[in-house]
Amino acid sequence: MSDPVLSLRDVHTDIAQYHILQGVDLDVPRGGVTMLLGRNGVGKTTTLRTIIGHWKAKSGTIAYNGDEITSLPVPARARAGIGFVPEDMGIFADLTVEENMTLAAASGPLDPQRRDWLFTVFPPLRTFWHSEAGNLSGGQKQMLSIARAMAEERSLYLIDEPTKGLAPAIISTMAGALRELKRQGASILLVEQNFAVAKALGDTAAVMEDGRIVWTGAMAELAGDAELQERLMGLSMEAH
Amino acid sequence: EIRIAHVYGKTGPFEAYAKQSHDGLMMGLAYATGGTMEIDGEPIVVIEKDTQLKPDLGKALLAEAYGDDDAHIAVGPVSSGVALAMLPVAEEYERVLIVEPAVADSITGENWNRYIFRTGRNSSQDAIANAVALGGKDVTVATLAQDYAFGRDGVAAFKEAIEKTGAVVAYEEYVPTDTTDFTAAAERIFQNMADVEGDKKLFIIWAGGGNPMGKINAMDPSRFGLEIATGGNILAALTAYKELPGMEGATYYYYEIPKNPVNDWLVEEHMKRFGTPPDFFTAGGMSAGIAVVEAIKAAGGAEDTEALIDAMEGLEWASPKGPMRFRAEDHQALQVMYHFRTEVQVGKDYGVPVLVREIGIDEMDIPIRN
Amino acid sequence: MSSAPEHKPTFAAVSLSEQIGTAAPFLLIPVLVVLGFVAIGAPSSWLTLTVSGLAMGTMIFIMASGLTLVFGLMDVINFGHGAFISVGAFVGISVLMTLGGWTEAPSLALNMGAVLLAVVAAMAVTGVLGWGFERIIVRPVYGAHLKQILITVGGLIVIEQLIHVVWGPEEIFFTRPETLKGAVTFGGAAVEKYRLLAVVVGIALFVAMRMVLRRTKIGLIVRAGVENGEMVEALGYRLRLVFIGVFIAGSALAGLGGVMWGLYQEVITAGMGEEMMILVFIVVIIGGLGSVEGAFIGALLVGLLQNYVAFLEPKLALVSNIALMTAILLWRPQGMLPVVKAK
Amino acid sequence: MTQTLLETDGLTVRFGGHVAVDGISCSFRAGELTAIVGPNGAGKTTYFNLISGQIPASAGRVKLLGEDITGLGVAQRCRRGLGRAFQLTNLFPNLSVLENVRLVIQAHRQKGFSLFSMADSHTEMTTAALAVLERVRLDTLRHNTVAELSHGNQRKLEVALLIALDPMVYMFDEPTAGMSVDEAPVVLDLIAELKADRERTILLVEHKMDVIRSLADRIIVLHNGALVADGPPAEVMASDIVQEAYMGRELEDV
Amino acid sequence: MLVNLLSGDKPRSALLTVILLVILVALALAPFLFPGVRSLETAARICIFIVLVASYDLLLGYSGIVSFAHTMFFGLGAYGVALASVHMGRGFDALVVGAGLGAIASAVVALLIGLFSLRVRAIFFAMITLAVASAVAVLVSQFSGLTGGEDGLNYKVPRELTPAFRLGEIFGVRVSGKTLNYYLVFFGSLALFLLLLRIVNSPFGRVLQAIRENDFRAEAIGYRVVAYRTLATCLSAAVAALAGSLFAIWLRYVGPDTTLSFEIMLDILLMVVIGGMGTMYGAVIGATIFVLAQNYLQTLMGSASEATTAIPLLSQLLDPDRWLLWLGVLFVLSVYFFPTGIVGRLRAGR
Ligand SMILES: Nc1ncnc2c1ncn2[C@@H]1O[C@H](COP(=O)(O)OP(=O)(O)OP(=O)(O)O)[C@@H](O)[C@H]1O
Ligand SMILES: Nc1ncnc2c1ncn2[C@@H]1O[C@H](COP(=O)(O)OP(=O)(O)OP(=O)(O)O)[C@@H](O)[C@H]1O
Ligand SMILES: CC(C)C[C@H](N)C(=O)O
Ligand SMILES: [Mg+2]
Ligand SMILES: [Mg+2]
Repeated sequence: MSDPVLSLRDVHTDIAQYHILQGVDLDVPRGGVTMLLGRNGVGKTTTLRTIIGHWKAKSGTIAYNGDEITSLPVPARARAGIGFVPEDMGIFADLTVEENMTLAAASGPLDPQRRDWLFTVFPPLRTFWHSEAGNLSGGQKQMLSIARAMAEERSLYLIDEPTKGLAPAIISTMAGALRELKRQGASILLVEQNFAVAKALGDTAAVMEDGRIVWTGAMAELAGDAELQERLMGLSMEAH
Repeated sequence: EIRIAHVYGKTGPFEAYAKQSHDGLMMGLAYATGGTMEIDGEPIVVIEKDTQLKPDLGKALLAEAYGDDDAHIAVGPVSSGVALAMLPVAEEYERVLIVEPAVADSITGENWNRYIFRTGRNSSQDAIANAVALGGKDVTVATLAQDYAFGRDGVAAFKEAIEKTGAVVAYEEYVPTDTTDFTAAAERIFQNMADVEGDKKLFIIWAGGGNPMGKINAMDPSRFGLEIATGGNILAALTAYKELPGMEGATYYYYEIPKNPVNDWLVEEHMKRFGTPPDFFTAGGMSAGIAVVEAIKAAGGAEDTEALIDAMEGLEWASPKGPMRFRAEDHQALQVMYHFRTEVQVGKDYGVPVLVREIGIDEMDIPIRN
Repeated sequence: MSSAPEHKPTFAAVSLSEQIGTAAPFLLIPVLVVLGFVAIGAPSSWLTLTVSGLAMGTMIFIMASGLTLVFGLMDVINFGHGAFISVGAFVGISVLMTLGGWTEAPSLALNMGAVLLAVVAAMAVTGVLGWGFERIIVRPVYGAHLKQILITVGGLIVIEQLIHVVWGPEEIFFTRPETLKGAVTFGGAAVEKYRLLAVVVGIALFVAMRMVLRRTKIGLIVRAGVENGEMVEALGYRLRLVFIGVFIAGSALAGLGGVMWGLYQEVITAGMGEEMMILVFIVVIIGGLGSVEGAFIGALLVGLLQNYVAFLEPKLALVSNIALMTAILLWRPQGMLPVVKAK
Repeated sequence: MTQTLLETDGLTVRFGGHVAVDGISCSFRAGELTAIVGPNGAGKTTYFNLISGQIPASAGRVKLLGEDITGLGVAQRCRRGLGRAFQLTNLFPNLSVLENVRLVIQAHRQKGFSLFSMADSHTEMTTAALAVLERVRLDTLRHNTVAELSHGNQRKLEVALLIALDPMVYMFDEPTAGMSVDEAPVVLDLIAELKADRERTILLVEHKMDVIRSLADRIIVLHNGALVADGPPAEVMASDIVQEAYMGRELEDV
Repeated sequence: MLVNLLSGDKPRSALLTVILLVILVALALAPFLFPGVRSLETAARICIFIVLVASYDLLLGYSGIVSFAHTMFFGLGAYGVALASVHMGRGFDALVVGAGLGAIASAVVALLIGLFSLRVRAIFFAMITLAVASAVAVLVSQFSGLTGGEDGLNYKVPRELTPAFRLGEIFGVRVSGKTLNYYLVFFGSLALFLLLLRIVNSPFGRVLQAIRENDFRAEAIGYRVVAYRTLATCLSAAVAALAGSLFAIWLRYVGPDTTLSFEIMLDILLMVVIGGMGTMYGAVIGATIFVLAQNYLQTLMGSASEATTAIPLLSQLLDPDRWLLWLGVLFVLSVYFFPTGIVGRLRAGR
């Protein structure tokens, strides 16, 4: 595979007085799905927020398509082609679904074809196109948040726990959508707790522990090695 | 030394008036002491205090002036509300307070105490003077005033006085103090005055911001043969009078009207010091200044308050408005007022109040209300 | 590529009352006008009161328009708006006074030219002032209403005092340009000429603002930004620029309002804007935050009601606006046509 | 036949024209854990909202211990024994983890209106709160403010508050969403313990099939606001409606 | 014991403790430390405003309710005493009755307003309180027969509380009724303050904080939010009224500008923020600093502009008549440098 689309080198991030990221090294290969895994509170979300720029990295470098973006303002990173699905979904509750999507298409009007494609992936968006996003169900909000990131062609997607609160049927269609993006050449960095999804989607995986990446490799390798999972994530396939 | 405290609202909405009043006071002291600022060798010290137009602060400051600074006489303030709060302090400290230019009747009325004197005119003097100026047989008047105590008292006094002249007050309109749109008021007045016969006037009593004259005039009251009338005001405000040439009323002071040495000196000196003619409240300040000096001279010193009071009751002195007299009953200074008509004059960007006639002290019987 | 299973939530018909409810605010004005006619009787008086009431309404709208952006959309409780109104008036009137030749000439063209120059100057100055205000005063307090109130009141006081320093403490009296003096009389009604100018300006402004907010994403960006700025930036928008821009626009509009109001009053004081603030807030609130239409209707309501009430029962004029606000908030706790939800 | 604790009868709500919950009649018995499943937007959370009173019903009734509580407000219902944990975490962000739980205990013991005693002098409440935190393994974080917690830990606190409330009817809305696979069991074991107490009844909204299999005595299925299936897990899981509308295809064969 | 008096709410900062002690001692011995008329006025004012501000903080800082009607309650208390003294005649009974009725009236009005918070959002609630307050101001000026209108009311308090009542000397300071009056104010304020301190640290106080944080969830765990909010509003209104009564007893004058004006409302707001929202001690510090500034800023500036007469514009800006300018600057700076208030600063900087 060619050079990574995104690479973090020894990234440290503080939140308030806490030292959260303690030297993260991470490569996201171009055109692949990279799973970012780990227990609760190890720093996955913080990593994503540092990449998009919501937290500023205290030290270390973040390179995107070979250019350093460590000190770019957030909008600049977004316009460089990074799409972001935050953990809390970050939907605009007071705006309608339509308005949320209109905003999501930052570089012009929303392309009708793309919109219809998103409708087939997340049907409720069509049904509730004109209703207030704040009134959507938990899962529907999650869908909107993902759809928003997909509203325009992006070359890198940062997605934080997209499947939480989604019904199995939607999960599988969403998985399909992500594969579709990948097919179009996009790269994806995906935080996921649902191991089945991770296994089905991930090409490569990185596992975090206490603000560091403690293991990287092929997803298949991790999926195949129960004892490794046990050690890294206190998880054994048997239980699930 | 003789300590005079000037306790007045230097800052706040009345800042402009306050400045005039203070300049006047200083010039009055200067004039009455022949520029020496000394009375029988005793130097005069003027202590300034800013009430910020807050009654509680005024109270504290006057107490401070009498108590801490040991002032013999205090002068001020600008606002009636502050003045009323201050009155009891004078009584407590048994020192004289000369009220200038606060106008509320109750200062020399129910809230008065024997330590209170007032050189400024009170509202009834204003109202009555206007009544005398406007009144007469088969004159019908409508009034417009702000809907609070000050406005209503003014109209009451005006009505009482003008009815003595044979005129009738056919209609009274009161509007909220902060009114900016006078359409409704005008309409009501027009409706009520439209089919009145004879000589019709609309008398306006207005304090503070807003400018009812201009707005009502713009609605062309002449359609109903209605003439606008009102009292005098500071020079700046006379700009609005320019639109109403020929308007009549009674004013307290306009620098070109009084003809006497004191006023001549005031105008000349003011021009010299500030390059502008003296204004409405400058004259008042000066009257107070002169009164202070005359009183102290007459009492032979400022130490003994009782002596001061005796000397001041009935004291008569020469002010920019000619002779003034503290009447013994309520310590209100009686003074002439001026019946004027506005004229547009070249080189003046305001409507000039030109003297029609001087209204003598005994033409106005100002009720004693204490 | 798969698609999700069927999803058809059940929909019942929306009741008629709900449909009427949405239209109600737009009906208020005509209803009020008719009620006015019934209550007042005398047609000429009714005409005078109605026309000048609506005119007063548009003047209030001009002053409120800026606040619908800053308070309505950006959710900033900006008492500085009052100061901008005053500054606008002082700058504008000063310009007019230096153009004495133009204003005293009985030529509509010259007079309008002078007024136009005054407006431009005022909006320029207040716009710049707004820019500085946003940087220094408002930026640290986005989202914190209380601090907004305090810090902007601080700014208000400072600016007012600076007006004192520059223009002196006296109120400045002046007279309108020649052709704007006096009234036009028709059918026994007399309406100040100047009010007609105000109507024209107000309506033009209303249409322009509506266009901008409809045709661009600015409104959306601001609303979304207030709710979740991080996310708006993550979508690629330079939120700061948008906020600054909108704030400047709001301030400039305050300047415009100041000139118009000053010309109406024919006397200006440093406190004139502050005195209007409560009224202006009321207008924005009853209109519904962020809604230009709402603010416009609200302003007209205030103007009309003031005149009618003052004519019918002056005592009540003391509280008519307060009553109006309370009534409307009891009827619609979010205001008539809310665009933004109140916090 | 154990006693019925909670009962809904033709419970319905409309938003504008949209019927989000469509005449659901259902009763829940003590000692029973009922899983509520259904596609996103089926009306599960809204059904909870109607039961706990967050949203007023357009039609239908809610009965607790046979008593009609439809007219009561949220707080009153809560005091009568309806406990609710939220799908989207909903806590007191700037208070400490301990204070969050302590407040619930204080509410449960109705101490809210004591004006002149010192809160800290009520040590018994603090100890009770600590006990609850230990059960969800958050005692180590008790002095952190909630805003400082990671998402997963906030989910655990959400559960802790419900347990501290000690209600008759527990309503869990996707308690393990976003919880890591080693943390989830902690919560699930807790729920199992609660179940052991035969006095209570538990309503559980969950999308994770394995969780449902391991805990549920009964499953009800909502679809487009209506109750479309009700019965023992195996049976319901097998039904077409669930396979079609809910499960969709299994991930692997996408 | 002491801890109990403070309801276990310790200053939690050495420096803060020292400052508070200094203020306490200074106020307790004011008549003897600063015998001047003016300084005693200032001291009394500080005492009263500490209570007023603290009562407002109960609403704002602890309950997150923003009301602009607080001066109205302050006024109700003041007018209560004034009217009682006018109509019942000079006497302690008048003071007690006036204060009592004032407090009750305030609580009732607060109850009515409180019910609004049911319907409208916080920010509109603030605007409605603003409207109600201004309506009351209008009424006061309308019923001038009763209230004295703009001019306000002068009245007499018992002779024992006036300077005329002489009691000889202590440490060379003349002790008079005024001194007694001051101590009435001082101890009255102290008691009210400690009461508030207790309330905010009671279980009730904790609930208020919970509601401020997340009223939706507070309701969901069984607290009837409206009931708590309303009670908080009533309590704070009643205390504000009592502060007003003390003020009236001290001033022997009430008028709209002294008790009802929006200016004072803003001053209160600023004092809360300077001191630090949601901490009663903030009220103490905020009120002290602000009242001192208000009373001595002008004097200070006077000398400052003397010193700078050379520099034209600056001396113009420092002219005592421009004191408001600097007050405005104070507003701005206090928000800048004390985002969490002085108390917040001190506690953080431990
Ligand atoms: N705003 C904050 N202030 C202080 N600490 C924080 C804040 N946000 C997160 N943290 C801490 O940073 C660490 C990492 O948090 P993060 O949200 O990145 O974890 P995570 O891996 O996303 O966990 P989860 O799987 O639960 O989402 C956690 O220990 C958390 O307590
Ligand atoms: N306050 C509201 N106003 C309008 N529509 C609403 C409101 N609340 C919920 N809805 C609609 O009702 C439907 C049911 O929502 P609900 O949250 O109950 O779904 P759910 O079953 O919990 O879904 P999920 O599994 O995604 O949480 C959704 O389509 C939602 O859009
Ligand atoms: C009136 C506003 C200050 C209230 C606002 N919602 C706040 O809580 O800050
Ligand atoms: Mg996370
Ligand atoms: Mg749900």
